[in-house]
Amino acid sequence: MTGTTSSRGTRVLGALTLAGMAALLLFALVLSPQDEVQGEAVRMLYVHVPTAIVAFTAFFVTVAGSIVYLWKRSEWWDITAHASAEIGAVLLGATLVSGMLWGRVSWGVYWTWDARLTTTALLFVFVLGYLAVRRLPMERDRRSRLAAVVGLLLGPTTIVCHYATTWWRTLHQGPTITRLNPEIDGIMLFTLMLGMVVFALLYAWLLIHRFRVLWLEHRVEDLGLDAALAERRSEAEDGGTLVPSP
Amino acid sequence: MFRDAALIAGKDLRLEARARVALNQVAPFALLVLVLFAFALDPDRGVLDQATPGLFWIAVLLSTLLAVQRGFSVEAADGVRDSLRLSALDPAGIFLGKVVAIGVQLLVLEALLLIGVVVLYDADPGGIALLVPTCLAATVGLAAAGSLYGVLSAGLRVKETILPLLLLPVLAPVLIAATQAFEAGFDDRMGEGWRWLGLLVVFAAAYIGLGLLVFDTLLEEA
Amino acid sequence: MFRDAALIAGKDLRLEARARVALNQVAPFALLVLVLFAFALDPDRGVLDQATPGLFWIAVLLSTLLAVQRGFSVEAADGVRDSLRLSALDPAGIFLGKVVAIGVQLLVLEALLLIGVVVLYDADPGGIALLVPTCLAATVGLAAAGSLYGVLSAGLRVKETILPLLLLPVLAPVLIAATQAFEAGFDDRMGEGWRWLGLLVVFAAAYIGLGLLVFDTLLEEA
Amino acid sequence: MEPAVHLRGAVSLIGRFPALAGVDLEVAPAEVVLLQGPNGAGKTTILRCCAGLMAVSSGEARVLGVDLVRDRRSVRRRVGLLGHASGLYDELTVADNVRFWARAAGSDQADAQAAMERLGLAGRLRDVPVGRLSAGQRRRTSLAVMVARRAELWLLDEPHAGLDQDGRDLIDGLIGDASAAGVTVLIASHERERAEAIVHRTVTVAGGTVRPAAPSQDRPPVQVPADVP
Amino acid sequence: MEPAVHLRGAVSLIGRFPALAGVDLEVAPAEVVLLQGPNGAGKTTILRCCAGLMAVSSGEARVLGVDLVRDRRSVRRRVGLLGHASGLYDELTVADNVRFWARAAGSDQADAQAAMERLGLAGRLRDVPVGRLSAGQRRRTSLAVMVARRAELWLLDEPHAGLDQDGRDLIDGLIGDASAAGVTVLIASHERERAEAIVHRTVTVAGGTVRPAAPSQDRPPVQVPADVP
Ligand code: HEM
Ligand SMILES: Nc1ncnc2c1ncn2[C@@H]1O[C@H](COP(=O)(O)OP(=O)(O)OP(=O)(O)O)[C@@H](O)[C@H]1O
Ligand SMILES: Nc1ncnc2c1ncn2[C@@H]1O[C@H](COP(=O)(O)OP(=O)(O)OP(=O)(O)O)[C@@H](O)[C@H]1O
Ligand SMILES: [Mg+2]
Ligand SMILES: [Mg+2]
Repeated sequence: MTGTTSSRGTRVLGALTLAGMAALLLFALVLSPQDEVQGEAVRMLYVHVPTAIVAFTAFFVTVAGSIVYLWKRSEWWDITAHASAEIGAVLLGATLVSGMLWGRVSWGVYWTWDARLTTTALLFVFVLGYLAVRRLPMERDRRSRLAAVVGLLLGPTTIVCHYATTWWRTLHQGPTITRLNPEIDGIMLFTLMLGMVVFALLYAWLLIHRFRVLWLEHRVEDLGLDAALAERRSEAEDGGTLVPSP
Repeated sequence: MFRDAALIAGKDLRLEARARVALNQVAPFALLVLVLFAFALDPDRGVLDQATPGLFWIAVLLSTLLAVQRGFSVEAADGVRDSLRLSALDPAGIFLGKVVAIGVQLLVLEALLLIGVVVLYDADPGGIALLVPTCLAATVGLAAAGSLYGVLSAGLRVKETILPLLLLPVLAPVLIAATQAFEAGFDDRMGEGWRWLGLLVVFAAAYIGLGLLVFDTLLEEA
Repeated sequence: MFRDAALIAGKDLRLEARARVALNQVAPFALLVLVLFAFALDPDRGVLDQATPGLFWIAVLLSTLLAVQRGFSVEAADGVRDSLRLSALDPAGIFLGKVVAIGVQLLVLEALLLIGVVVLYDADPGGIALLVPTCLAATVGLAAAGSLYGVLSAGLRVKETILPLLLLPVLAPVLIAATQAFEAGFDDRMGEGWRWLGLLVVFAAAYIGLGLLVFDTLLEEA
Repeated sequence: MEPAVHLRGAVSLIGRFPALAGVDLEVAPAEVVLLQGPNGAGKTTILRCCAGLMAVSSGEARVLGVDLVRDRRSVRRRVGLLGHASGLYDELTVADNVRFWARAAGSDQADAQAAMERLGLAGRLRDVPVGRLSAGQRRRTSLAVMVARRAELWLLDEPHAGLDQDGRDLIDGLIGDASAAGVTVLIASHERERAEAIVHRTVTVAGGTVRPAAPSQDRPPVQVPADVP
Repeated sequence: MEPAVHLRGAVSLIGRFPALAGVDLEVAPAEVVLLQGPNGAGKTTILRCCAGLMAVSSGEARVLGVDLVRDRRSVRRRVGLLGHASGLYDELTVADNVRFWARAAGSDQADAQAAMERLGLAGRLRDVPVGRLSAGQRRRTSLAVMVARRAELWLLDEPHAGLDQDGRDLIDGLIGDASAAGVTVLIASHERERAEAIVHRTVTVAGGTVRPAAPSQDRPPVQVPADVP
């Protein structure tokens, strides 16, 4: 073991992510124009939307991991689901914060009771609930299986959040980018796409590291097993009594 | 499966007949929530009229929480979960039985609350044709999701706190859809109401389906 | 008495440090309540602005319920009540210890919620001078009344349902007074606010006094 | 003939603690075997593994012909477990409990009635809620539930504890009858004299393993009755 | 000298059921007495009444000089009860539990430590949460709590149940030491041989009353040691 969770691949990925971040900053803050309606505030878009979409993706990875885990009992997918939900929670937190800052500028308030915002907040709390289950003090396998069932439900919650603007009449922007004929300026669109790519890279980079940390934690637990078995068996040798002989 | 469901539901309803928890405790609690929140939201500002459906469903939601806690604290006692695992009962049957038992209690409660709302808030229950199926569909959804999380948390030492945390966000769509359907019903905008009802039916079906699939795992692990 | 209170509070806070229930479960739950209720009350009608303080205190109230349930489910387990009765602990000390442990958890929670409210509801916390003592007084009242009813219900088989039923009406005055004090604080009508604060202090003192007197009986009989 | 219980190198974890650290145990059908050993040795864990309630994470484990490592559910309805916990609904009466659990196990009302009569619960206690019973009466109710199940393997965790003199004789009788009818019985107990009088063989458990030779075994092992199925 | 326990015509109700229907019992200081009798006879109820946990609704009842009919609280901190339930916090470790309850009883840390060592809980088990213990280990923890209390009257409900051979010897030793130090001990047990070997006298309880003559008392009653306070 190298003593770290990085490898050549992740170092490349990390470098790419950092370079991408720099490029994103450049495009978002300098190269892309102001918006006619929104003014400078529109620059929030380049964080807000990519983090949201990457967070949603992360939750679907968790859903997929949960399904595969329940089906095949694969530890690999269990850890993937766990790590992905953690990073998704952080990213969704970034969405919330950037959205609130943006809202403060363009709506005059940090928050309003709009369906999109509410469902986003619910989704966030739900992920916190999922992570709370992940932290319950109980046997690892049992906890994983419980968490997998809860993780399944991230799917519908995310879908509701995504379609909130379509199902309810909302103040929040409806789907603008995902439409085939985007109505936004070319360089803005490019910057947005760059943001998506950069946050996707960031997600992948963090996911791999988090995965490795969790994997190693499991291995450390398992490593202890042989020693624990030997120690347990030795209880039988010293007479099997609880009282140490004087 | 249905025989097992009947056995479980019968046992739960017998327990209720003996202990009268839903009747003597959950129902007054629901009324209490209604009154209390009406107070907190300051009646003289005319907020209440608009908020009636929301308050009704919040009261139902919190009562669901209590009904689920009660229904599964019974199954959490002193080795009962092991007994259930050792029995020949089909987990899907146990799930359906719990859903039925909780659902029946909730329906009675909703009937009481509806009377309460009409009297207390002077609400006008127009479109009965919409209200009744809304209640039915929402109840099935609540009971199904409640049973799912009920069994998940029943075996845990922190069940009092983790259940509300997990259950409420999942029930939120029901709260929203049912509230909207009720508003439509009270205002006689039936068309919109039916759309929300559709959502409730989908939700209920989804949770029943999910429950039949995963209850086994939950009973096993929790 | 104070030594006993410290012993009990220390034990409870050690339990919390180990299990992190208040932090991982009750706090997210409080946020959840905030979000859920706001939505149920239909935002676009301008209700929220008026209802912010009420919603804050409803969230605190429901979290108190959870904190009390958790705090006393620990004392309800497998003969612990008998152990407490047999101990040389002063019942008044046990009461104070529970109040302190629950109160500390609630205070942390309120700080979090206050941030939540300021951000989510765009509330403007004017008179901090009023808000902080309101929170303190209300918390003591909630924790005292909660501990009183917590021990009452802890020994009962129906504790999940009877506690909310008993506790909510008793806490209603706190809810109302704290809400009014907050409204006054937000609106900068300080004079009125101090009056409500006075009520809260009286309530807290009354429940602490009552608790010191009757906790003994409750521990005995429940 | 296949053994009723076959464990070889069985490991079972509670959290990260190896409650069983490689157990070897072989029990023939209709045999009555006593597990003895110090507190925390793993007796309860062995019984719960055999009942399919706890996972065997490595080693071989076959009970009633079912491989527990692959499938630990199908064996459950075929065993009867008398554990440390009662497994009863406190708010229901004795009769309601026994009937409910008997039906849940696929037995009928007659089995439930017979079991209650056999255990002396058909009288005044019938309609007392289980939560009100004395410790021994509660234990008898759990036993009645177990008897009403008609299991092929009995797993008895300290069966004598809490029972009065009559109850002790009763359960000894039940075990004898069950074994004669072909039921395999595994007992964990600290009441050595009482338990050794009714078993065919004693096995010592310590430190999550089974000791090769049982030290207190000063009687010749009783032969398993030849006429059982 | 005043008896440590004096019951005359004591009646105690659980709900409306007379669990004790007129009990006469006299126990001298430092005496060790066994209560035996069928399940549901009222042994646990007698012990709980003596601990001041249940009300004596009529008759005379004096324990350690306190009249229980008038005041059943002040006796509580002077007795040690080992009941059917453990009375421990499942989420705290063994050491935390023993220390907490010892301090709650007014004893100090040294008492707690000594009790844990005496009961074999000072090793690996120290830091295991009580909820994870085996049945016997849990019982030992309850015993440690009781020992750390330094009570004047021990009320032991089936003290041997669940303990292994060492534990049984240990508790017999504890009882002997306690009695020698002037502690009165009242034991309810179904393990007749084991219990009768350590008591001075056996009393039979049945149907909520104490039978005048104990039928199984075929040994001459042991004399209470004269040198105790
Ligand atoms: C706290 C406040 C906010 C939250 C929680 C929030 C949440 C979200 C979420 C979750 C998405 C992703 C939707 C999806 O892909 O399905 C999103 C997208 C978006 N948000 Fe926000 N938002 C907030 C405030 C704002 C504000 C103030 C604006 C601008 C005025 C805004 C503009 C947008 C835009 C343009 C999109 C992309 C829409 C699309 O094409 O899908 N958001 N927001
Ligand atoms: N989390 C844990 N940490 C340490 N030890 C644990 C943990 N969980 C379980 N154990 C140990 O696992 C063992 C379980 O043993 P088991 O209950 O099978 O014992 P037993 O032989 O039935 O004992 P008894 O005679 O006391 O009933 C105990 O020694 C217990 O201390
Ligand atoms: N509500 C009730 N209705 C009928 N009987 C009751 C009720 N409550 C308690 N009892 C009876 O009171 C008696 C209590 O006896 P207690 O627990 O003292 O018995 P015990 O001698 O300790 O028995 P064991 O040896 O089984 O522990 C039991 O017979 C029980 O059935
Ligand atoms: Mg055991
Ligand atoms: Mg008893």
